[in-house]
Amino acid sequence: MEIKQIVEALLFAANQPMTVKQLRQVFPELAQPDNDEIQRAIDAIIEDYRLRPVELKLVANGYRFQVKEAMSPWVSRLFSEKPPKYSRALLETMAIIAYKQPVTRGDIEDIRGVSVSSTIMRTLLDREWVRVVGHKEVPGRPALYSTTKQLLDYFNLSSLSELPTLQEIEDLQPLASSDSTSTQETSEKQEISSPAIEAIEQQEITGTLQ
Amino acid sequence: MEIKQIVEALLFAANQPMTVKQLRQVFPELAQPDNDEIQRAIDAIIEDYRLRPVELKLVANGYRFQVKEAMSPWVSRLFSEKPPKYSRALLETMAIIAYKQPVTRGDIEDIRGVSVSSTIMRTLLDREWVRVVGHKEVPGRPALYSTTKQLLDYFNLSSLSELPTLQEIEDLQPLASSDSTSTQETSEKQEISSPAIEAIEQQEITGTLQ
Amino acid sequence: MNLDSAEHQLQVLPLAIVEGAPLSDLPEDLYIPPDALKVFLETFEGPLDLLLYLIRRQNLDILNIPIAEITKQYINYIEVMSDMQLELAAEYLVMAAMLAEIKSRLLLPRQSEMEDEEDDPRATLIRKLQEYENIKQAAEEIDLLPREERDIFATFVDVSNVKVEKILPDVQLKEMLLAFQGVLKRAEQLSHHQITREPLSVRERMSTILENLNGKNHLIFSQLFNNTEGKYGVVVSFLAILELTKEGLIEIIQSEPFAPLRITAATNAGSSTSA
Repeated sequence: MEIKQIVEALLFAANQPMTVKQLRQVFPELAQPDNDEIQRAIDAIIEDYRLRPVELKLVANGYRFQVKEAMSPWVSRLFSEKPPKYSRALLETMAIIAYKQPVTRGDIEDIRGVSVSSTIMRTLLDREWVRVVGHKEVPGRPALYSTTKQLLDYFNLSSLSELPTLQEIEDLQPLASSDSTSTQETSEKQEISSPAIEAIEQQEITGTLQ
Repeated sequence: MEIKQIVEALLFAANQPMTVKQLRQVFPELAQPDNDEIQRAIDAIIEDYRLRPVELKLVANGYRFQVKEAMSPWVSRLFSEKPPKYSRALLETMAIIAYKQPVTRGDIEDIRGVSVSSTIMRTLLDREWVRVVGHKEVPGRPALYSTTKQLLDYFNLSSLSELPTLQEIEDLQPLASSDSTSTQETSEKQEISSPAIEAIEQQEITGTLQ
Repeated sequence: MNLDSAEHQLQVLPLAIVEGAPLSDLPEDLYIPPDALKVFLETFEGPLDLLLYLIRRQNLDILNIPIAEITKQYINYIEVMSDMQLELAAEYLVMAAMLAEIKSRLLLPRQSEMEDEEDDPRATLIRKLQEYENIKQAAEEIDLLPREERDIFATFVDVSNVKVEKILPDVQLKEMLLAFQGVLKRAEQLSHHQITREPLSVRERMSTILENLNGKNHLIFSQLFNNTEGKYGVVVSFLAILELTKEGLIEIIQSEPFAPLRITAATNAGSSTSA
C-alpha cells in the first residue's frame, strides 16, 4: 500500500488535525516512513485536491481536510443553525490575549478601558481558545491568560504570526502645547514573536476532544 | 459554481448520508437542478474517487463518503490509541440535557451562560447519548434534545429518576483524586439516598464502571 | 461596523421626545440624536471607544487632539446620559475626570521642567487611545478571517466499515454530576436562571411523549397512560403532559364534547415535520 494512500485515508478518517509525527506513529514501529516521506505524501495530496471543493490545510494542530471557504454559501445551507456571532467585546478581549499574551484580566481591562465581563472570559475558556498558563506574582496572584492552538485552528491559521499584524504605535511627537522635549519612550515593538509566545507555541496542548 | 463541485462539497460536509432529493433541496428553489443532473454529478464524483482511498458510496439512506474497506487496517490503528477526554463543556451540556430535557440548544446556552459549540452537540448525538425528540414551535423551530436509553445504560441506570436530586448534587464532594486538602470534610458522612450515588461510591472503590 | 451604524442612525433618526418630554438643551455638537443615546452603552465599548469615535468623526489626528474641545464633547455626552438617568459605567466618569484634569493642566503654566512624559496625563491618554485603536482594528480584522462554523466546514468521511471498534472517551457519572454542580453554582450567582426541581421521571416522560409524537399527527390522550405502571406512573404521565402544555410543546385537542382527547405537537407555523 502506498504511503500517500494511507496518509490520505488517515487524514480523512481522523476527525481532528494530524501532525506529521502523529501520522508517522500510526505506522508499525518497524515500518515507519520518515518525516520527509510523510511530508512529501502530504504535499502530493494537497496538490491532488487543488481543484476540488475540499482541501488539505495546515492549521495549528496539524493537517486537516476541510471544505473550501468558497463553498461555504452552499454548505451553510445544509445546517439549520446559524453560526455563532461574537461580540466586539469578546473579539477585542481575544485580540488582546492573542497579541499581548500572557496577560492578566487587569491588563485587558487596562487596554480596553472597561471591565471584562465574566461571561466573556468563560466563553473563551470554555471554547478552549484561551487558557490559564500561570499566575502573576503580584498581590492577588491574578491568572495569566494565553491563547491556544484550538483558537488558531478555529480561525484557520497555523501560527500566531498569521494573525493580522498589529499596527505599531506611532511615536508621540513633542506635545504642541508643551515645551518638553524629553526623549520619547520608544514604542514597543508589537511583533508577535516574543520568546514567551514561541514557548507557548511549542508547548504541546493536549487537545481535548469535544 | 459547477453543480458537481457543490454536490461534492455537500457530501463531504454532511455528517449523514444524503439522497439525491436532499442534495437538490440545498439549492435555492429557483435554481434547483433536476434529479438527473444531481445523479450525473454523483456518478462523476464516484468515478473521480475510484483510485483514491475514500469512496462515495450508496448506502440505505443515501450517498456518503467513506474510507475504502482496504484501508481499514490502517484506520483502525488510528483509533486504537487512547482516546482523549471529553471537555467540561461537553459534560455540562450533557448534564443539563439530562436534568432539563427536553431542551433546545438555546435553553442550554441560557443555563450555561455561554454558547454551546456545534461540535459538542454533534459528539453527543454521534455517541447516541442525546437525540432530537421534536422541535419547539418558535421561530427557527429549534430542535429539542433529550437523553437516550443508551446513556442510562452507559451509567448503569434504569431510569432518569435514579439520578441524584439537585440537592444531592450540591452536596457532592469533588473527585477523591483531585482533592487532598480537606480531611475533615471526608469524615462527615453524607446522607445518601440515590442509587446513582451509591453506584458512584462503588465505582470509586472498584475502579472504573466499564 | 458599530461606528457606521451609529452614524447611520444619526442621519436617519429625527430628534425625538425623550421619556415624554422634548429634550431642549441638546448640545449642538452632539453627534448622536437622543434616541441613539439609548443604545449608547451597547454601541460603545467604553470611554476609549467613545473618545476614538469623537476624534475619528472629526478627522482629527490622534497625536494632536484638541483636548479642550474633545473634553467638552465628551462631557456633554456624559451629562445627557445622566439627564436621561441611564446607568453609566463608572469608567465613563473616570475618563471625564481625567479629561478635565488634562484640560486644567494645559491651562496652567508648567510647574517643573523636570516633569516626565510618564507623568503627562495627555501622553498617557494618547498612548492608551492608540493602543486601544490598534486592538480594535485587529479585532475587526480577526472577525473577518475565515472561521469554522461560518466559512470553514469539517469533512465527514464514514469509518463504520473499519473493523476495529473505535475507543471512545470514558465518562464517569460523577464527572458529569460534578460538572453539573458547577453549572448550578453559576446559575445561583445569576439568580435569574432558576433551575427548577421537576422530578426527573416527569422530564423523562416528557421526552418520551415528544418522541412518540415525532412524525405522527396526534396521539390519543388515554394511550399516554400505561396502567401497568400503577398510580405513580399515571401521575408522572399526567404531570408530563401538563408540563409539555405549559411549555407550549404540545396541544391538547378535543374536537367535540366527549370525543377522545388528542395530543398534537404544538404548531405555530405550518406543521412540517419532515426534515
